[in-house]
Amino acid sequence: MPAPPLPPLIEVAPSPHLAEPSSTTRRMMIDVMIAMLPVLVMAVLVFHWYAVLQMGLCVLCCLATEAVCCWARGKPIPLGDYSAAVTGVILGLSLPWAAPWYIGALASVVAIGLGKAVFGGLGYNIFNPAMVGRAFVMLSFARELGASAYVVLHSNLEILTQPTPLTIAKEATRAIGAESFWPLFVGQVNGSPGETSAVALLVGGLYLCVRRSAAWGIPAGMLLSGFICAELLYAAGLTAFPPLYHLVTGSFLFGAFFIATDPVTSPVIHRGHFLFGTGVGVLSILIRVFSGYPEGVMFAVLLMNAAVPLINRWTIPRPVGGALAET
Amino acid sequence: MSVFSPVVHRTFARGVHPPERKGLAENCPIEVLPCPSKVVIPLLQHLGAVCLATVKPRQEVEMGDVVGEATAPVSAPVHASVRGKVGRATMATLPNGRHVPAIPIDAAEEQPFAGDALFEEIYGGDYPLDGLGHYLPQTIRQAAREAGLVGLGGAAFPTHIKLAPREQTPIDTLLLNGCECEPYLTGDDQLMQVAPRPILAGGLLGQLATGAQRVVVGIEANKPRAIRSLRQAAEGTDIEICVLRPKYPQGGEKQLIAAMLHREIPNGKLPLDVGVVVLNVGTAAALARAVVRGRPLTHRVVTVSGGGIRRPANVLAPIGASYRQLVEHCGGLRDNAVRIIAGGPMMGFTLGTLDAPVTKGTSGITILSEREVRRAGETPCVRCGRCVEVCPMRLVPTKLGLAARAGNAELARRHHIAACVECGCCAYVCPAQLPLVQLIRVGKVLARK
Amino acid sequence: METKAPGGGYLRQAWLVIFLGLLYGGALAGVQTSLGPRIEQNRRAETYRVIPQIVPGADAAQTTELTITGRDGKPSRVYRVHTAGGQLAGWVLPAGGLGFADRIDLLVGLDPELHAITGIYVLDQKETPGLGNFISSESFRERFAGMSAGEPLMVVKENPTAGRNEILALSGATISSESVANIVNTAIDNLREPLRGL
Amino acid sequence: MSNHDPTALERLINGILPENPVYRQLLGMCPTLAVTGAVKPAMTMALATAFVLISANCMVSLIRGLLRPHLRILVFTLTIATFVTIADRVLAAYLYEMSKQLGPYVPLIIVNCLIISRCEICASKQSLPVALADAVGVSLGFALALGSIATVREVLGSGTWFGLAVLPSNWPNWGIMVLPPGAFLTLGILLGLVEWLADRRRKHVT
Amino acid sequence: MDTLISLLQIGIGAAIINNFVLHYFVGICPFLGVSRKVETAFGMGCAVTFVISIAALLSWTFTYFILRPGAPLPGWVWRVAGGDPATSVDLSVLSYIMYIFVIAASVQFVEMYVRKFFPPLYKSFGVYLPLITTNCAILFACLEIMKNLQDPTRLWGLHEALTLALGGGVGFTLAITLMAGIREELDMCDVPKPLRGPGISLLTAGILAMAFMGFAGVDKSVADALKRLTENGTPRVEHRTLNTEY
Ligand SMILES: Cc1cc2nc3c(=O)[nH]c(=O)nc-3n(C[C@H](O)[C@H](O)[C@H](O)COP(=O)(O)O)c2cc1C
Ligand SMILES: Cc1cc2nc3c(=O)[nH]c(=O)nc-3n(C[C@H](O)[C@H](O)[C@H](O)COP(=O)(O)O)c2cc1C
Ligand SMILES: Cc1cc2nc3c(=O)[nH]c(=O)nc-3n(C[C@H](O)[C@H](O)[C@H](O)COP(=O)(O)O)c2cc1C
Ligand SMILES: Cc1cc2nc3c(=O)[nH]c(=O)nc-3n(C[C@H](O)[C@H](O)[C@H](O)CO)c2cc1C
Ligand code: SF4
Ligand code: SF4
Ligand code: SF4
Ligand code: SF4
Ligand code: FES
Repeated sequence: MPAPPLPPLIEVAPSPHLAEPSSTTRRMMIDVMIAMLPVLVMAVLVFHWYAVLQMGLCVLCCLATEAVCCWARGKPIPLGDYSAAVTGVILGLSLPWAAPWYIGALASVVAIGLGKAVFGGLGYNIFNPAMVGRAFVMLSFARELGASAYVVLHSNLEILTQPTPLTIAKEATRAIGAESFWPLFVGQVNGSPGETSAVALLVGGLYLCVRRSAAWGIPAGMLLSGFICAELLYAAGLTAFPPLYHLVTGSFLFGAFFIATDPVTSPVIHRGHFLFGTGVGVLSILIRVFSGYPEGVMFAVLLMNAAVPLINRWTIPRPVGGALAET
Repeated sequence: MSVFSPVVHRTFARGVHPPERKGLAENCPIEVLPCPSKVVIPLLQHLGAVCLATVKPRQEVEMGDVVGEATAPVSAPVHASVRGKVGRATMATLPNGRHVPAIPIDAAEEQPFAGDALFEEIYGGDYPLDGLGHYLPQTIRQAAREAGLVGLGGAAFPTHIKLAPREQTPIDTLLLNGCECEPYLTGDDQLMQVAPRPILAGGLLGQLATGAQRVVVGIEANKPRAIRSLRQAAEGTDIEICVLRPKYPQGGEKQLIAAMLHREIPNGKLPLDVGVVVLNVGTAAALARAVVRGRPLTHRVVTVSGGGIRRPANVLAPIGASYRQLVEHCGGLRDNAVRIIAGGPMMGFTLGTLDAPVTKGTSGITILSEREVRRAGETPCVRCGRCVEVCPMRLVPTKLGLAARAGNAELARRHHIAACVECGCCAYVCPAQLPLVQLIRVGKVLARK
Repeated sequence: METKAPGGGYLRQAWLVIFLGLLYGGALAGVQTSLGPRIEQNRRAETYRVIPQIVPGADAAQTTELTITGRDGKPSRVYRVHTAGGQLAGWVLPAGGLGFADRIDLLVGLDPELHAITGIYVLDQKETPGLGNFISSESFRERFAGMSAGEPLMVVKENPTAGRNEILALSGATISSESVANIVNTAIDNLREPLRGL
Repeated sequence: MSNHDPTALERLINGILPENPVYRQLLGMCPTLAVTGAVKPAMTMALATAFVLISANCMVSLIRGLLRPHLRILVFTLTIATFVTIADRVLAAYLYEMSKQLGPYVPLIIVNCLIISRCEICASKQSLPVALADAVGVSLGFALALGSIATVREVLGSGTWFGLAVLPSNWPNWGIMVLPPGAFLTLGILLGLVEWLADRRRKHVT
Repeated sequence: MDTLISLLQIGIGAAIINNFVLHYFVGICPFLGVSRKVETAFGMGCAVTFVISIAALLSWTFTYFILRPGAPLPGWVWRVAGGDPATSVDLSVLSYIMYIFVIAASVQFVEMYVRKFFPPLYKSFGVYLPLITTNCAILFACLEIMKNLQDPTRLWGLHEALTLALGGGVGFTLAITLMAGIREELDMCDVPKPLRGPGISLLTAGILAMAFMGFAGVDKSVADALKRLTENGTPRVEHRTLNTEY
């Protein structure tokens, strides 16, 4: 009796045979873009079309670089996972809108090329690609990206004629009063387009955490440690900004929710998330207050990225039932 | 659902909630497979040593006759599951890919039991829950051993070894595992509904054999009928019924013990070492049958379910019946069937054929259709940590996978690869679709060197 | 390969080392005696060459080097410079301190009465190219000439007020600018009293 | 590979490309990174290193018959340190600006593993002409490496080459290239490039 | 107090801002060669820190008393030998040779001492000691100390020399340990073939160097801040005006 043939599609595969349908890399990236929407809306409200221009350029350049790098290595071109697009968005929103075009373009090429492709592409990079790109141009074109780059004296957009809050903090001779908190919170100040509106960042960031596309331990650790650190420095009279101001100015919130949370370049274990966030928070504030640069988030993220392998090592959890005794 | 229910049931930490899809076979009462014309009885159906064949070709055997005897302490005899004539010894391929010697038996026309009578023979009979006290521990173990009893929950570990007393660590609790947390599988659920008394009797006998003070049945809240039936049957006995919040892999003994007793089994140790013995409910029923009625393990309930089968069902099948017979009994495969799985979809092995025999450890056959499996291509790990969040053993699966890929045994050991129970939670949630369990299996071999 | 008895080998080695030591020692002594003065002169010329630029009317040849002890208790080198005619033209103070990136070394020129700064010169700096490194530029150095040496310099970002000792910062390099001003302030502060005494 | 001792010509040629000290052997990385912000200091450094390497190689080759293992390294070090001091003084006397700019990196030639490795591998075993050829070859290779890295860094970072403007004046200088990270990045990328070319040639041959 | 602050400034500067590896490019060989595993890298870092401190102690002593222009010892010998007291004796031409021997001797000494008195310590990093003899980070520390002794306006004391050495060693350990952590990870990355090994390590070091540049100026402002706090307790007294009010 010959056995009837099996249906043609029968396949052999390792268990498990089910997978959580909503859990894909691409979905995580789309979540970031969704979370970015309020930020983008505020950016457009504050900076008008300037906000979008820089970002669009960065996204295009990032996608192009990603395609070229993958093509050169003979890999499939993975633009569909949107990770390069996310890098472009974050990079574009963290550069001053007025930076010349070649800065955005170079930053994008460096971000994807040096920040990502040389390590093997998506998932392998050690450092946050967008921050690698940003640091590269920041150190290259200090003049075009320094404090003065944000100020356009004769702009018809009034906000652009003012110095950024961080410049003011750095140079203030007296503590800054409470009356100016509201514009900082809403975002009616000068700065990089992505970072000005604390409220939009909070909304987007919470969405990311709730969706579990970002590990909540990172922003939690960062906000907590940043607050404590800023409080100590404020109490010692070393900074003009009260702690809460530090948290809502500059790229602190942007960093806490969108940059430090890049899963690839942050630890994998919850305790590690918290440690990592704490490190970024403390370093950001220290660099902000003590170094020659007005903002420290970018450097802090890169520094802590370098420490991630060590953090992952130190935070290996004790398995249920304890470690297997060496035999 | 449990969020709104008034009682917050116990459960273990982490784990996942895969779609249960139990509805397919949940309401199908156990049906009896018509006696197949031929069964192939593997001589190794358990964890341990291969049995030695005790029958010769052309020999006539009765249902229940020994066809292979245990030659080592950790082993269990196998019995003929039908009446018939022994054929020439062959090799059978078990679902896990192992080739083992097997005894084929051509079933006789006339079988001693068929249909309801067979069901009655296997799960019927009277089990006086208050009249078991006279069985001696040795008697119980001896009966379990002779009946070829092994765990029916999947691991197929010889039961008499589990019931052996231990001097250093006295057993205080006997757990009956009625979780059946794997999606699709409903065999234990049905069994608890229709045969609560053998199950409870098995529990009491296990208690006698191990000297445990308590017998507790662990059962997930998504099986209300089974809970009701067990509660009723347990009235008047000391057996406790503990309802658990459904979550995968609750049925894993480490998780079950954590959920019910808040005890952690040290890695590399057994439940015995924390004073617990865990028996699957089916095993308990078979134990009662072996002790009280002296019958060997010849049949078991197999769930045949999934979107790729025409008529999902819970089938009482003789050991050695081929998958093909069960599938055909259930209407055959649908055209969109893509995976034939021995066991449930989370831990089961896929088969490339239907010519495998049902063994003592076969809890189900899951046939998945195109729609049910997601076969998105694998992408690189994005270190999102989701696998870490769900691992019930609190491991770091992504590192285990990486270590295996890179052949880095030291890294694998540093991350306690040996503690992995291969439950598949990590791979289930992984957005990159990494075959983590497969990698971990490779890594375990690597790390042992 | 050598097949000598070990004892002889060691002896020969010892002689070899001693011989080489003498040879190299001699070579170094020769190099030092022949080049030493020239190096010293280079070192001096580095300062002297720029003296006319920062003290108007000075003649580098008419310079004397003094070592005095400043308020910080450490010895400091200063230069007394004269015109070609031999009149006191002013003072030059070497000064140094941290800038944005690394050490900045300067020369500060003062008028004979120590009332005004006559000019500064940046000997060494590693500030960011394109930003901080403009502290070496003529246009930045000019901002110091004529400032009062009696009170500290201030750095402002725009519209320096004449007569208030304010230096206009380099745009985008406020920190480097401030560092230079601070170094100048500290050096003058450190040496004003001892110089008065000379 | 043949197992005879390499001849003078082979040593000379090998040192330049096939066994380039920087790109192929990763020796002398510190000066390679530190002084390549511009071509001028890089070439000065290459010259100083060449002087030390040639002198030391010759010296060691001359006395090679007298050397015993346990004193060998001592003698090498003594020799190298002496020639480095001479080079340092000569630079300070005749190229004072450059000497200041190179700072500690001239004395650091003493511990440059490139030199001691040549003394060890070649000069202590082979005759004077071979040792000389080897030193010249390796020096050329080193100069080539320093020159190439410095060229990339100076052109991108300052828009000049050897101090001469080579890029249009509106070229935005990449400041980072003359800063420390630029050194690591340039060398990393050039190393990759050289490796890639070598790989392609290897494939081509087979 | 001022001394402590200036020591802090030197220490911070040497450890993170002018990091030996990432800023001055010394000790690149061990940085690339001994950074495969975190444990070994950390051991190497400790060994270097140890040796660098001993070498700094010795070379400061030699330089201060013998090798710097105007050093007391040769001057005394010169006068005793009847030389003209007006001509100063400058032995600095011998510095480099001296340092090299000082380093070789320190390594030998440290090795012997540690082996004898701290066997567990020896077990954990003794193997790295011989590797260090030719490490330029140590010579570099000696040269820095020399530079600051030759300039009479700086004339470092022993405490300053030791702080530099310790700071440099700690910075080296930090850099090499971070690098080792990253390289363990890189072994599992899909790095393009030509870049595997030294290429990707250098690129990583480049990014690390970019990150460390964020600390530029921290030593100065921390020292300034501490000075302000300790001097008059009135924070944020600055001699600058701001025309923009917020
Ligand atoms: C992610 C991110 C990182 C940043 N890092 C820096 C930085 O390192 N240095 C800096 O000056 N500005 C940085 N900025 C921009 C600052 O947040 C701020 O907009 C800018 O410093 C304006 O302040 P300023 O005028 O004082 O320079 C960053 C912005 C973003 C979004
Ligand atoms: C991840 C995992 C899931 C399991 N799920 C079940 C289950 O749902 N039901 C069950 O009876 N046994 C399950 N088992 C097997 C149990 O761990 C245990 O072996 C069994 O309950 C012991 O009883 P037995 O010897 O009678 O089979 C599972 C094992 C693992 C590792
Ligand atoms: C890469 C980079 C290098 C810098 N280098 C210097 C520098 O050398 N000197 C300096 O004063 N400021 C430098 N800055 C700018 C400072 O961070 C700070 O923004 C500036 O001093 C503020 O001065 P401003 O208000 O005049 O713009 C640099 C900034 C960047 C991003
Ligand atoms: C929550 C989240 C945050 C991310 N943040 C960044 C980021 O800051 N910079 C970036 O280049 N990519 C970011 N990505 C995209 C992606 O993870 C990143 O490009 C990888 O590092 C590429 O391997 C983010 C992705 C997610 C899900
Ligand atoms: S869930 Fe998958 S992608 Fe995420 S960390 Fe684990 S293995 Fe990597
Ligand atoms: S690592 Fe092992 S125990 Fe943990 S979730 Fe994965 S398969 Fe389960
Ligand atoms: S010996 Fe020193 S200078 Fe030479 S490459 Fe190695 S670490 Fe750098
Ligand atoms: S100097 Fe030392 S550490 Fe550097 S390459 Fe040579 S032997 Fe290795
Ligand atoms: S079916 Fe639930 S654990 Fe096995």
